[in-house]
Amino acid sequence: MKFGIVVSEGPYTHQASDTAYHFAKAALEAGHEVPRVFFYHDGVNVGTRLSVPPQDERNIQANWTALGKAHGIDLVICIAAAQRRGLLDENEASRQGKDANNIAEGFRISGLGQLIEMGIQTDRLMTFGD
Amino acid sequence: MKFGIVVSEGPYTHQASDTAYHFAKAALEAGHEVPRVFFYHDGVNVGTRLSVPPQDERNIQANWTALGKAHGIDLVICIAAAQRRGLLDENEASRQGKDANNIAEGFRISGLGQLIEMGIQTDRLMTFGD
Amino acid sequence: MSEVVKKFLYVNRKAPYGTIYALEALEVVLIGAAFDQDVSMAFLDDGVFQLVKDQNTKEIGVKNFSPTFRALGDYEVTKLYVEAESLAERGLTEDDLQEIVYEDEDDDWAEKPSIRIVSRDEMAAVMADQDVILSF
Amino acid sequence: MSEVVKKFLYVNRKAPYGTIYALEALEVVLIGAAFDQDVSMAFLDDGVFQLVKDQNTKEIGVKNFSPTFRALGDYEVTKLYVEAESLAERGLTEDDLQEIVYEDEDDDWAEKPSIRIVSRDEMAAVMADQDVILSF
Amino acid sequence: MSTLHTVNKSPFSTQTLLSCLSHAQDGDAVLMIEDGVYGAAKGTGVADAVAAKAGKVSIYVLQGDMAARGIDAARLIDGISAVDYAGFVRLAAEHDRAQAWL
Amino acid sequence: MSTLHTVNKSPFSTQTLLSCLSHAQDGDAVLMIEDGVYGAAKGTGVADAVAAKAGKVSIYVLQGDMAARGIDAARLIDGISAVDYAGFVRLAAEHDRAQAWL
Repeated sequence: MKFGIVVSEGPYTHQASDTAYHFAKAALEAGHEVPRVFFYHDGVNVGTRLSVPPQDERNIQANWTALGKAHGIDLVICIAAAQRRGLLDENEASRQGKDANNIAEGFRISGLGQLIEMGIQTDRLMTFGD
Repeated sequence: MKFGIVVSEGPYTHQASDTAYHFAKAALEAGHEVPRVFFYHDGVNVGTRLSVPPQDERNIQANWTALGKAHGIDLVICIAAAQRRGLLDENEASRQGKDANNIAEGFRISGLGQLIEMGIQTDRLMTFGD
Repeated sequence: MSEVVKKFLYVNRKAPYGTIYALEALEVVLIGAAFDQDVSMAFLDDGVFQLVKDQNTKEIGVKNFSPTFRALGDYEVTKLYVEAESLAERGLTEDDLQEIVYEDEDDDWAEKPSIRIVSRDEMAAVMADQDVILSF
Repeated sequence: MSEVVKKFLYVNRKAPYGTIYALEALEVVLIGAAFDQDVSMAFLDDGVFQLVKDQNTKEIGVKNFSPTFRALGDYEVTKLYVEAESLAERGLTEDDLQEIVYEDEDDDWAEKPSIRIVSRDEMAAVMADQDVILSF
Repeated sequence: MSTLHTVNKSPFSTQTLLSCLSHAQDGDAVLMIEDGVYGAAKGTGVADAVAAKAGKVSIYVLQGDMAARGIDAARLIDGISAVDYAGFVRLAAEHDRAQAWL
Repeated sequence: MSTLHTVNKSPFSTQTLLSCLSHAQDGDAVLMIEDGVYGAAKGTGVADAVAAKAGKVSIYVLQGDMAARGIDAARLIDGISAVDYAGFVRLAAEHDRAQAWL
């Protein structure tokens, strides 16, 4: 079965991105597919490479990057939500005249259409938020 | 009278940083002082220079930068909260081995002691959060 | 686009302005309209506050997005279910809500109301009839 | 540091782990201890859940910060007010909470409980007696 | 000595307003801001609880947040006054401390 | 056709659990996760409302979130079962749709 996953809250602040991660991992271990995870609202902040969590804490971004790489998950950050919150890739930074970008490896920025498409193409859509 | 202000939530997601801004402005207009604003929890995300809000929306970071400049307000971002969430200045970026920083003009990163000190040195401490 | 037509429900349970969820939900609905799916919106609990008329955000310096609801008909989003019990608990009646209409192409473009006041049980039945539920 | 001594109250009304507020409140309290102010902590509403014993976060992959409460005495944070009505509504008694103690330097370092169960009215009086209130 | 309490949550979603009201002392002030302003309207499921407290504490509502949410002044519970941001600042200055009910 | 409802808020702070329970259809499942797990304990102010619904819908609680919050299995309301993340996935697969009560 194909699961689409929406992450709606930022890392560390809410547990949502952790629960989504454990759910995705368990789904993959059970033989299901997770073709895409869509990061919306403050969820876009999961995809920053500039975070430095305490050494005795989990690294939420690194966990997602690793899971995505291992299973070919498309980690999509919503462009509209990301612009408001200051999450940019190289292309967006240059388009917006910003002098830096902060997106982490394995994530990509794209439109809300990717969320709808995920709803159409997966068997179950799971939302983790606040 | 001296007002210390705590902003505990991120920009756009919650109204807290807007309300704090309007409160600070009104306090200054009434002849009070606002020596410092302390950004904690997701409030640290107010201080990113990478955000690009829609053109018909307010720019929360730019509003704070301008108010801070006009009135000499010390805009302090909590270092512990900022590290978790990926908000860095040049110094922190180099210390943490990160290849970019995203702090906006007028903000500085410092420790939680600045919050306690603000509580001691101001007449009223106002918290805006969720 | 896709050949598949699924029933999508956007569930709105939060008030506007205090948090961004109502605005960002509307952004999804507008984009989603291009995908030719069977779209409904549910407003219950504090979500009913999103539809209250005469919102004026000038003093708080935040964009008033409530007029956008009136444009939904142009995007063929015409089923806005509003829970009666949620309105009543908040001291509201249908008269406190914006008028939102659409033109029915199957009925000679007659103008019809998009807002459908439903009971809690009817709302539960609407929810149970969907393929995809997006919660905000 | 400063000569001024103010009464600081840290108000905890949220459960641990679902959101970060409980953890980040504790970080403020620990740093604040260096400032030699008169510190109290209030636990009411869902904040009382922070003190529940036998928390085990292994499966959710999040750091268990509850042992830190037992270290507060070493930082001279010795007044932890817990609201009785909040406990009762949640089906909890004092026995469900961690034991948290401090050594009283004014009483030959006798070990004393830091947790003080108070009624809602007493909690309101504690709140009304402060100079600075930090809410989490 | 008195306190200004601020409440920024809808009373229909959370217990925050009720918790605030049950801890406010006689002579304190409660200011409803952001989504908290919904607690100021007449004829709702929480209006009686608010009105019952309105004699003992002064209850205010932030004008800009009310207007944003389409609440007309005519719908306010008797005894509740609207203030602007300048009024918010005055209330904070007049009371000895502020407590945010988050 | 049935739904898996997830609830992640404390029932003592918000109305979310009660709203979910009043919309769940007979045969649906409700899974309490994150701070929502507090709704699964016996002897609380909301336990009766939960127990009353437990016959009509299947109620589950996420094991890891329970343990993190120090809730022992002995304290669960009768009829509520604990599941791990694999069980969460099974519940999502077995029901026709998932609805998150945020």
